[in-house]
Formats: sequence, structure tokens, C-alpha cells
Amino acid sequence: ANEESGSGDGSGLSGTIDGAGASSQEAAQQAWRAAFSEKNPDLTINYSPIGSGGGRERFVSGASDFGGTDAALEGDELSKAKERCGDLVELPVYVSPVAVSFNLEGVEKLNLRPATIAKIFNQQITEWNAPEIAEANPGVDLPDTPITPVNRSDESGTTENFTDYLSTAAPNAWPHEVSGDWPVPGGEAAKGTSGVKSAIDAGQGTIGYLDASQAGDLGQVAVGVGDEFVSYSPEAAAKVLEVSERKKDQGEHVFAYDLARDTTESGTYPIVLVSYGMACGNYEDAETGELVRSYFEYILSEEGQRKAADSAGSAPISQALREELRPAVEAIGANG
Amino acid sequence: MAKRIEVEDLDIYYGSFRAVRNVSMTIHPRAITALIGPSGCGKSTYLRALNRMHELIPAARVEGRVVMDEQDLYAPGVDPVDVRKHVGMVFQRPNPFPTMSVYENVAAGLRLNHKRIRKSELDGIVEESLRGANLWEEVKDRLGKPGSGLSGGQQQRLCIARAIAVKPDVLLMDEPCSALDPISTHAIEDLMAELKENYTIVIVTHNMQQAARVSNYTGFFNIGGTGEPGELVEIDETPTIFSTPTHTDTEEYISGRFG
Amino acid sequence: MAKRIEVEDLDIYYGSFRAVRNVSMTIHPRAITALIGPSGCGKSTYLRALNRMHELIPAARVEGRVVMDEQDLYAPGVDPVDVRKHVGMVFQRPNPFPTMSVYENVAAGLRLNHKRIRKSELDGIVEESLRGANLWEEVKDRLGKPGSGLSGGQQQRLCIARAIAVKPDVLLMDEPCSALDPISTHAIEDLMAELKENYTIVIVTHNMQQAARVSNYTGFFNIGGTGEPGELVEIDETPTIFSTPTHTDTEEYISGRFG
Amino acid sequence: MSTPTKSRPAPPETDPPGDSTRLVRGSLPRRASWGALGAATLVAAVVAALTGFSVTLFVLLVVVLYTAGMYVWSRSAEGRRKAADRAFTSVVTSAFLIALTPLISVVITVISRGAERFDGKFFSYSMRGVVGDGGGAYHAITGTLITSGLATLMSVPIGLATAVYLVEYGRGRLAKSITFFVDVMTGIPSIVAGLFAYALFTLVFGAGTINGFAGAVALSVLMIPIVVRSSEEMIKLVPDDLREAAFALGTPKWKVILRVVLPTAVAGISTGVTLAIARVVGETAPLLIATGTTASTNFNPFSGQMATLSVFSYYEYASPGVPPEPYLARAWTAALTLMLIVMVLNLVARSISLFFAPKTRS
Amino acid sequence: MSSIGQDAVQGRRARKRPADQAFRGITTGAGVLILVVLAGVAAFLLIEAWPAFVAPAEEIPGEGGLVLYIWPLVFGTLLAAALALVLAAPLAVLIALFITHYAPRRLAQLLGYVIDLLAAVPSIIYGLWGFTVLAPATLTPTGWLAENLGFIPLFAGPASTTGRTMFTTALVLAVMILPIITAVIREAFLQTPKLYEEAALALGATRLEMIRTAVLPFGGSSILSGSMLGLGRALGETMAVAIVLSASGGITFNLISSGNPATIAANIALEFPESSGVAIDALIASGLVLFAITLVVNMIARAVINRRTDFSGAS
Ligand SMILES: Nc1ncnc2c1ncn2[C@@H]1O[C@H](COP(=O)(O)OP(=O)(O)OP(=O)(O)O)[C@@H](O)[C@H]1O
Ligand SMILES: Nc1ncnc2c1ncn2[C@@H]1O[C@H](COP(=O)(O)OP(=O)(O)OP(=O)(O)O)[C@@H](O)[C@H]1O
Ligand SMILES: [Mg+2]
Ligand SMILES: [Mg+2]
Ligand SMILES: O=P([O-])([O-])[O-]
Repeated sequence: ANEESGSGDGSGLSGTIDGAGASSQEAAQQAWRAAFSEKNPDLTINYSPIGSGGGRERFVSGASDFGGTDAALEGDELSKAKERCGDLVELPVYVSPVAVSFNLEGVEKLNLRPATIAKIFNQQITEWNAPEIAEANPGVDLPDTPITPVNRSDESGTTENFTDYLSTAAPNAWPHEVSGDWPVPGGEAAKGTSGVKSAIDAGQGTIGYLDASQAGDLGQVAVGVGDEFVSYSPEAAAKVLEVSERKKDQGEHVFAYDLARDTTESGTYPIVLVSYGMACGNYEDAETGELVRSYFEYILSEEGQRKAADSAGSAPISQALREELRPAVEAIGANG
Repeated sequence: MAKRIEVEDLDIYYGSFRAVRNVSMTIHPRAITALIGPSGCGKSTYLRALNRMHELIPAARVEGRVVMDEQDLYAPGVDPVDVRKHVGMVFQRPNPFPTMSVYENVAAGLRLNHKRIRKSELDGIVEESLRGANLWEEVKDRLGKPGSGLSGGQQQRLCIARAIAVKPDVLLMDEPCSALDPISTHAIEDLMAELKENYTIVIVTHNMQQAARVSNYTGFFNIGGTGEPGELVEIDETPTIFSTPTHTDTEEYISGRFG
Repeated sequence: MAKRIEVEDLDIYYGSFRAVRNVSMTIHPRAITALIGPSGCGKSTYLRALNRMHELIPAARVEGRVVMDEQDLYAPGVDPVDVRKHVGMVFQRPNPFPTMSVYENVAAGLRLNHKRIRKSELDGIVEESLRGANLWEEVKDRLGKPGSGLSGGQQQRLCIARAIAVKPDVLLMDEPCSALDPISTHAIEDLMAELKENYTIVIVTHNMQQAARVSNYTGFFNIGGTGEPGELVEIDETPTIFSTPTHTDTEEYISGRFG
Repeated sequence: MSTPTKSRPAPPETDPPGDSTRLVRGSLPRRASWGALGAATLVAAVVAALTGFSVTLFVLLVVVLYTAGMYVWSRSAEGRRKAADRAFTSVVTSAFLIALTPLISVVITVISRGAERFDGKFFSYSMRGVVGDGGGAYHAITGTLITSGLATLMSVPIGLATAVYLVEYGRGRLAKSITFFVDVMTGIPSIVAGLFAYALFTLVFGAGTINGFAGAVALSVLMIPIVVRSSEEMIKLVPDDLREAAFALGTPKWKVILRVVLPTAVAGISTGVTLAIARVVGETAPLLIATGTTASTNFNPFSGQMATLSVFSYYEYASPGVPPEPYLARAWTAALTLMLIVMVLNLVARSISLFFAPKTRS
Repeated sequence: MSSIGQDAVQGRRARKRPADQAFRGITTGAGVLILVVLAGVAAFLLIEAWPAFVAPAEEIPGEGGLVLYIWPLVFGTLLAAALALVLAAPLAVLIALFITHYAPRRLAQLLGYVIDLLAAVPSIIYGLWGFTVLAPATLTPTGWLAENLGFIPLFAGPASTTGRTMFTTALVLAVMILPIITAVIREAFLQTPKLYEEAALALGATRLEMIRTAVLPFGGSSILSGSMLGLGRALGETMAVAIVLSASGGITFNLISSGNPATIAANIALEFPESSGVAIDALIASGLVLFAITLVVNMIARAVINRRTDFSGAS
């Protein structure tokens, strides 16, 4: 019923564009798509949250018009993407804090240093009343419940960002490689963000990492940054991108970042997931390029970022950064 | 209609097992030929060889000749489907098609064989066949009802009507009354007596009284023992077989000393 | 062993359909009672009522009394399983258990009844039963082979051996020879003649000659028409029935004027 | 009735007296099983209450106590065999009841969670332009009907024809290998079917060909073996009687099959086919890959991605927005809708088979 | 009415009924098409998996090579499916008996229908149900097992606090395959010739004894083939396992802890979306292995059934 009413006054853009990629962006994409097609009733935008890997693969092979990925294009894929696009455009579109959440009776908030977090998830600290935890949380009554770490069972960008954080911020306590696959066997594993959330909810003494927007009323970890403990918030998360460095020599319109997980900057929440949008300078069909460009323009508009923050809990990208990205957005579809 | 059949040196096999050996006989038109004999002696097998139903069983085959109208039914190039149109068959257990009405059952043979047939013509043939099978009066008010809703005897007559609707030359019946009660049996026997005016009829029966009552010719099959082939001991006019058979086996069987 | 059975006013139903009406008869011990009659008159139904096999059919039931040893088999509290141990049964189609060897088939009934039975004792009973069924000589070398590998007649005797191995008092047989060739039929008839020294035997047969040959008493069942219940027309010593029956129906049936 | 017992010569000697048949043994009173069940429930309740109540424990206790109790009681009164028989009856019955519990639990779970969004809007709205609250699954319902419908259109003719081949023609090596590989095919994991269809369409129609038809092909791979199996069984059940009757009328084989065999088996075949549809209508993994998803209604299976109920339900559950509640509610309602579709399909199958079933009595 | 003689004259040439030939051709073609599709699936798997076979070990996820990558998955797949089968098969036999030999006939038909319904519940629903309802319900029993029977390796514990264990997964799979196995066995039991049932009863067998002598031996091969069908379904189940199982560990027989090996199908669903390059090839290689397992299972089943036929034969 909703589709009959809107369409047909001929105003705005029309056509269909297909995107695919990171599931982390799905909620935000939903918001963007909804708002943008409200403005353009004859336009259909699809986004299949098939995952970053699939998203990159489809984008590179030309199977999708635009893509979403939690990890920036690299190596072989990067060159192939350039081959497809001529002028590759890759931009951060979605920044979201990753919460470390727990379920422990009587405790609602905990301070944990990076090394402690690493040891907990590496199954070296196994009881909630371990001295290392107690030391950072004076006055909190910690029970002797065993700790059940919960991780993602599926390969995921969240895991990749979280392990990246652990290995950067606590290199000594976290010997594992950075990967979208959880490297430590034997913990509780669950599929998807909602699986992790439910598993933390269901168990006792559980702790896990998940997209902060889904953390709900679980117990919250304030993460040690320098000498202070920072709880997640959109602003604290967005700050990371500002203190991070753009990767060099990737391409004129490729904005990939080496995130400064080990920052000591006050008020920064370092466990963030940055998800990129991928698009091309050249499209076989000029109209498609036009549509993708206007969609990306909307995504990176102030309104677009606010919509995502409202319905996906993401951290809006700052005005300054948006300005920096503008030329890249304008390059989409510009060459054909 | 009503053809004569000459069977010459027929051997019938199931794979390598020879079930019936070396049968020769003449089947007379406009007459009922009854085949009797103990169980397992190959009566059914033989009967089914007469319209090439036998070969539907995997690995089954025959050797010898079955000649009708100077044409060997087993000659190469003869289509068994055509043979069966000329030589119809009624089975031991009444088997009307369960998905069809009485009318459709009778019309089945025609519908399945002819592309187009006018409704009025078909109506005529159905009525005629049902009358021929002595069933018209009983079912004319429920031609649209399922055929399997009839009583056993009615079902069997329905099957006969179905068989004669395609106007065959010969009608084979394998123990057509053995699943029926005495009253239905009477009805079928009366019917056979009428049908033989127009058809060549071959009937297999376990019931010697029935053979004596209805048939003009009687053939006696016997078997040496388990695993041996059955064979035709003798065939003659019915009164002769029942009064003065040539073979002692026949006499013993008929007098009830075995079987 | 060998008990007398008094049947009093037995009505047998399939749901609301009364298949057999008001039968009373005495079945004598150490004798063969044959039941004859046209198809569908309820012979099998009646026979199966004698060892309470009838009630296995959903909604089937009986009214009346079947008295053996002053005990009504249908009295409340009587366990049909026990009844069947005393009144054994042999069926029309030989049905040895296909997954069992000859030996196991014969032993099957015993294995059910006795917790532990010594091998030597079991061996003894199996041999005795097979001898009793006139089968021992033919199968003693292949007791371990599947029972279904035997010929039809041997299978039927195997079923008889299986039935008598549990030492019943009464043996019911429903057309035990109708699927057999004449030679096997002879063997079974001889066997029945021997068995009647020790058992009460009731046999249903379609074959009047067989009834005349083997039985001491013959009962004739008839049916009014389709849907009517069958009933016992008369029962008497076999020679009497076959020479001077009281009822014209009996005479007509026996002389082959119908059926 | 004649004179069944008129005077006759002295009957053969009768049995020696005393060798009497024992037909009546001790037996349990008629309400024994109810009594025992009551007692078992009582004891189980007490035990469960003492150890901290748990439904599972309670039910298991009732079953075990009842079975054991009946066995012991019956054994002392009626003997070993009767006791074993009674115990087994109780085991069989409880096994059945136990098997029913998950079904009931599944149904209750899905209904209670799916009820919230089970409203008119859910069945008339798509997700186009919807964020957070509201919206519906109209697009997914039509997508599911289209993909499963197409899959059925492809699978039924192929599956049925194969079944006909196996029963009516198949002998020798080819038939044997088809039979074998149809069994193997039933074991293809659904996700592999999806990957296969995706690869096939990429190969033939170029990269990114994700549409309803690709999904239908994937579903067909899963559906065909089920159709073959069930149709084969049903065609086998058609009595040879009927085939012979038709042959005896001088009917060529193909007409015998089309006009007599298949109509007789149609009731069973339709049940089998509906079960096969029911089996694939809820498939998620292959559609995820081959059909994709969209928020809008797409009636064209040959172009563009298409939403389906299972994929919709999965994504609403797997990547909800903020707050997640309306997304999860939609996920469960979509699952409920799927279950209803399956149930309706089953009812349809039953009506079809009642309608087509060979009539035995008028 | 034409005579057969004339028909035959026409027949001297091509008296092959074209319609018959065509119909036969079509049905045979359908059968062959199935083989082609299957060959297509196999070829697809082989081609796509090939790079993983030749890739250096460190490029395979886990960096231990293909065998080390797939072996735990094979183990998990077999463990979950076998457990499910062990739980479901005996229950299916009992249920089939209940429906065919114990329940009143009307009721039995209805019950058969209800059980069939179970078969059609989408697997995603089973996944959600297993996660939200069944898993929490197993906490008490698994806790008890870990505490009291922990010396048995199967119950070594520590018991999972969420219940999303191999044990729960096997239960879910068992529920999912139960209807299929039951349906096959039920049909077989219904078709046990009355002949043999009556033979047993006439010997004075109780119902249980009749079932033992006449029904079960007859159903033997169907119990096996039904189980194989169920096993095939359990081996390939994807979504339910992916949602329910906490797949975080290597090879272990411990059924009640958090650390469980994944199954092949679930692993594909879990890894495929975020994978690229050789990782995808490795996933498809694991799919190929699963395919091979299914093939072998079916072959074994066939062989066993065929070997049994000589003693269950002529009926
Ligand atoms: N389909 C078959 N395959 C193999 N052998 C068969 C087949 N049908 C019948 N036979 C065998 O052929 C022989 C003759 O059987 P047939 O049925 O013709 O006898 P019959 O005289 O009709 O017996 P009945 O009076 O019992 O009907 C028997 O030995 C039988 O076992
Ligand atoms: N299971 C059944 N349900 C309902 N009616 C039945 C059933 N079995 C038999 N009948 C009916 O009961 C009547 C008697 O059948 P029964 O089989 O006892 O006859 P019969 O004398 O043994 O016949 P035959 O000589 O053909 O074996 C028939 O009308 C038959 O249709
Ligand atoms: Mg015959
Ligand atoms: Mg009978
Ligand atoms: O967004 P994810 O890759 O963590 O599912």
C-alpha cells in the first residue's frame, strides 16, 4: 500500500541501483534509502547486507553498482576495483562505536584497561573478581562468577575492528593476528550482532563486543584511554577518525584510514568500526553514475548522517571531514 | 467380429522358466472355450499370451504362433496395442478405473483410442455396451457416479461392458466369477451365454461346474509338479470331456480325485 | 489336546454390517470339519471368529458364544492371546516369516511363549513338528535356509509345522490348498488325515471334492444375496451331506448348479 | 437353519478330563492404567517439588514411573509377556507425546512472538521508505510466492517425469544411477544449491545476475529429488490391475500412464508435491545468495533482486536498527506467516487429495 | 474395424508409435537432466574449489592448510548429524509404530499429518526456536550432567551458560529430521503384509511380539533408508545450526561446553559473506567434502540394504 501512493508525479530521479556489502551498514542504509526514495519516489535503491567480503567481491566484479565494506580495499582487490572503475571512490560513510558489554548480576558499569580486556577475551582472566579487574573498579562488589567471553561465530567486520583494537592497544596481552575470524577457540560464539546480544543476555557472567547501537541495557565497559576511562558515545567515536591518518597512495579518491586505536587523546573512544562506501568514477551507464552520486551525496549530507545516527546509532561524520570528502563524491560517475 | 484363433506349438516363458509347454489348439468363433486345470498349471499365463498381455511382464516371452485371420499375432511388425484392440480381456478381480464414473469407464477404451468422437455417438455406444453387459437397467440413473461404488457383480459386468465397448473380436476372461457371490455369478453366466452369439469367448475357471454349464469346448491343462511347465492335456467339446475324457488325468481331475 | 467346540448363536459383524448370522454348531474333536459354500458367504469370517482373529479388524465384533472346555472364548477376562495359543490357524497363502530360516519359523511360536528353552529341547520340538507336517525329510538338510526358499507346498507344510509346534488343541485352516499345485495338495491332504488323530481340525475349502475326500463333517454356508449375511444352511456327516442333503440349496450347490 | 445337531453315531472319543484349558489368567482391573498414571503423576510431582520443579524432569519421571510401575504390577498379575506388552505400549505412546512437544513449543513460540505485528499493514505494506516502526512484508510475501511458484513449475514436471520413467520404463544402469543420485541429491546442502545457482547465473547472464529466477533454480535443485521420491512411491502404489485393464483395451502405454496411472495417483502426488513446496518455501540460505533482497515490491523474477519471507525474516533478525524491537517483531511475524503458508499448503494438499482420491464408495 | 493384418502391413515399416517414443523420450530425458544437474553441481564445486587445493597452506584460513581447515568441520558435521540420528531414529521407529499399530485409525491419520507438518517448518524457525527456547531449557540438565557425570568425556563441561551447545544443536537437528524418518518408516510399517502379522498373532503372539516377529524385520531396510534420508538432511542443515551452535572450537567430544566445532554447512553460511579470494575457495572445497560425505553415506546405505535383501525377499 505504501508503494502505490508515493510514485508517479514525475519529479526527482528514477531508476534502480543495487548495492551489497557490510551488514553493519544495513540499518543505516535502510534509513538513507527510505529518506532518499521519499524525495525521489520513482527511484529504487537496494542494499543486500551480504557481508563485506561478498560486497567487495560483487563490487569488484561489477555485479553491484555500489558497495559497502568494513575493511578498505587492499592489494589485488584494490587494483581490480580500479580496473573496473577507472577512478575508484572509497569513502567512510558509517562510523559506529563497538561496545564491550557484559551481563553480571548487580554490576552495571565497569572500567577496564585495554590489556585487561585483551586478557579476558584471551581467556587468561577467567573470574570476575580477578585483581586486575578489581583494581580498576574500586568500590564495585565483584562476584566470583566465571567469565564467559562471547565472540562472533561468523566472520565479521566488528571482530576485525575489535581484534585490531586489541592488538594495537594491548600488543603484549593480545598475541593474535588481526582478522575477521575470531582467533581464540573455546569461548561462546554466536552468529551476528543480535546473536551476540542474545547470548550475553542469556548467560551469566558473559561479556562480548557488539555494535553499540544494539547493546541496549547491557552492562557497559568504559575503556581505558591514557589515564582515563571513556564510555562509548557517538561523539567520542567520531573523534577517532579525526585523529587517524588517511592511508597514502591508495588513489585520489580513496579515503581509507589507519585508525589510531592507541590514541591517548582525551574523550576519544577507540573501539570503532568504520565502514566504507565504494563507488566508481566510470559507469557503463551514465544514468547509474548519476544515481549513485546523488545517493552518496545524500549519505554524506548532514541530514543523511543524522538519519543514520537516529536509526542506526552511528556517529555522524564531522562537518570538516565531510568537506574533505566532497570532491571524491563529486567524482562519482563523472567520467562517463 | 468373432474370429477363429489357431494356436500352434506355443511355449510361454517367464525369463528362463518355461511356464507353459507346447500348446496347440483351435479356438472356435461364436463359442465359449473353457480352460480348466489345477492351480499353477499356466491357465492364466496361456490366456494372457493370446492377446500379448503376457509380454508386459519383464523378461516374459513366447515361442510359437497364434494365428487369427491368417495373421500371426506374434509376427514381427504386429503392434501388440492393435492386437489388444481386437482381443479384449476381463480379469478375475473386477477392476473399474477408480477415478472414472460408470459412463467414463465404459467410454474409456474409446476415449483412450480415438482422438475425437461425438458425444451423441459415444452415448449410444455406452448404452449399447451396458445393455450388452446386462447392466443398463441397474446403472442408467447413476452413470455419473464412480464405477467403484457398484457391487462386485455389477463391477464385473461394468468391466465386461468396458471390454465390449471397443468391439473386439475375441473376449478373454480369467476366472471372471471367482470373486463374486452366487447371484452375481448367475448374472455373468447368463451374460456369457448371450455374448457368445457375437464373440469368440475364452474363459479360465476353477469351477468345473461352471465350465460344464456354460462352455462349448473345454480344455484341460495339467502340470507335472512344482517347477515343471504346464501343458494342455486335451481339449474337446464340453460334453465329451465331462463324460468320456481321453486321458485318465482329466478324468481324475474332473471326478475330483485331485485338484 | 483335541478339544470340542460348541458354537451357540454366533452373529459376526464388520462394524454395522452383519456378515454371518446366527450360527450354531458342534465341532467334534479328532475329526475334520469342512466348511463349504459360495464366495462371500462368510466362511473365512466364521473361521476367524473361532480363534478371535476376527476382532483384529477395526470395528469388527461378534455376538454369541464359542465354548471350548466349558469356557466361553468370548467371556470377559479371556485373553485373546491365550485363545490363539490353543486354537491355531493356517492361512490360504503360505506365509512363512521371510526373514527367518526354516528352523526359526518352526520355533517362532515357542520362542514367544517360553522365556528360556534349552536348545536341545527346542531342536526336539522343531524336528517333531516338521515330522508331524511331513516335511522333515525334505528340509532337514537346510534348516538354516530362508523358509521362503521352499516350494509352495513345502511352505504351506512349514506353516502347519509352525502352527502345531505350539501344540494347540484346535487347528483352523482357511483354504490351505487353494494356492497349491495338485501334488502339494495331495501331500497336505494326507497330512490332514494324520493330524486328525491328535487335533480338532476345521477347514474351509472351495473344492467340494476335497471336502468329500478328507472331512468327517461338512457344513454348508450360503448367502441370500449381496449385502445379506451368510448363514449355516446345514451341517452333518460328510457322506450324508453329499448323498442326501436336507436342503435343496445344498443339493444344488453340491451338484454344481451354482457357485 | 437346518438341524446342525441331530442324533449321530457315537462321536470319536473325547478328551480325558482334567486337561483343562486355562484361558483366564489373573488380569489387571480395567482402570488399572489410569490408576497407575495417577500414582505416577503424584510421585513425580512430589519428587519434582522436592528437587526444585522442572517440567522436563517431571514429565520424564511420570513416563518412567508409569512404565516401570505398570510393568511390575502387570508382571506379578499377568505374567512376563503381558507385562512387556503393556510396558512397550506405554513407551510407544510416550515417545509419540514427547515428539509432539517440540512442535507445540515451536508453534506457541512463533505465534506468541509473531502476533504483535500480525496486522493488516503487515500484509499490505512493503518496507519501501520504512525505517524503524511500521512497514510490512507484502513485498516478501509476493516474492516468496513467485520464487516458490517458479520452482514448483520447474520441479514438478521434471520430477514427475523422472518418477514416471523410474516406475514405468526404468530398467538397468540408467535407472539405477538415477535412483542413486536422486538420493544423493536429497543430501545437497541448501547453501551449496544457492552457490551453484549464483555461479550458474553469473556464468550465463553475467556478473550480478541476482533475481527471483536464480532463487527458483536453487530451490528446484532442492525440490526435484523430493518430488521424484514421493511421486515414485505414489505411482508404484497404483495397482497393476488398472494398468492391465487399460492395456487390455488396446491403449498405448503413454496414454495408459497419462490417463489411468497418473489420475489414480494424483492424490498422493499432490500431497508429495505440496510437502516438497513446504520444504523449500522456508529456505533461507540459497535465496540469500541467489535472490538477494530489496525493500520494494518486485513482481519480475527475471530482473532485479526480490525479497522473500525467509530472507526478510532473517535480515530483520540479524541486522536490526535502533531500537531493535520493531525489527524483531517483523522477523517473528514473517516466520509466523511462513508457517501459516506451509499450513495452508498442507490443507490444500489434503483437500486436493480428498477431491481427487479414487472413489471407492459413492 | 481394421484387421490386424492391415495394421501389420503398415507396421512393416516404422510401426513404432511416435507418441510412445516421444513420451518415453521425455521421461528419460527428465531423468537424464537430473543427472546433468547433479553433474553440474559437482563440476561447479570442483572448479570453484580447485584453487584451494593448490594454494599454499598459509593462504588457507587458519594458515594450516586445507586439511587442517576442513578436518574439524568434518568432525563437527559428523558428530552433530550422528548424534541427531541416534536421538531421532529410535524415536521415529516408536512413533511410526504408534501411528500404524497403536493409535486409533482416525487419530492416526491426524497424527501423521501433524508429524508431517513438523517436516515443513522452515529451518530458520527452528534456529530461532532453538536459540530462544530450547537452549535455555537445557541449562539445568547440562549443568547437572557436568557436575555429576563430568568424568564421562561427553559431559566434561564446563557447561555452557547459554545452552547453545552441540547437545542442543543435535536436539534441534533431531527434531528436524524426525518427521522425514518417521514418514518413511511409517509407510513401510503400513505395508507390512497382513499375512505375516496374522501369522504371528495366530501363534499367540502379543502385540509387542507380533511387532518383533513380523513388523520390524520387514521394516528393517526402510528404517535404514529413512535414517539415511534424515542423516542427509542433518549433514546439510545450514541455518538452524548457524544460529543455534556456539561454534568456537576445535575437535572435542564435549557436548555441553561453549567450545564446539562448526559443521561444514553452517561454517559456509557463517564465513561466506565476509570471505573473499582463497577463503571462498576453501569454503567451497569444504562443500565438496560434504557432498562426498553424502555420496558415501548413500552408497553405504545402498550396499547394506542390498545385502539384506536375500533374506527378506520373496513375499
Ligand atoms: N509374473 C510371473 N513371474 C514368474 N513366474 C510366474 C509369474 N506369474 C506366474 N508365474 C508362474 O507360472 C506358472 C503358471 O502360473 P499361472 O498363474 O498361469 O497359473 P494358473 O493356472 O492361472 O493358476 P491359478 O489357477 O492359481 O490362477 C506358475 O508356476 C507360476 O508360479
Ligand atoms: N475386512 C472386512 N471388512 C468388511 N467386510 C468384510 C471384510 N472381510 C470380509 N467382509 C465381508 O464379509 C462377507 C463374508 O466374507 P468372507 O471373506 O468371510 O467370505 P468367504 O466365504 O470366506 O469368501 P471366499 O470364499 O471368497 O473366501 C463378505 O460380504 C465380505 O465382503
Ligand atoms: Mg490364474
Ligand atoms: Mg474366504
Ligand atoms: O557488520 P559485521 O561484519 O560485524 O556483521
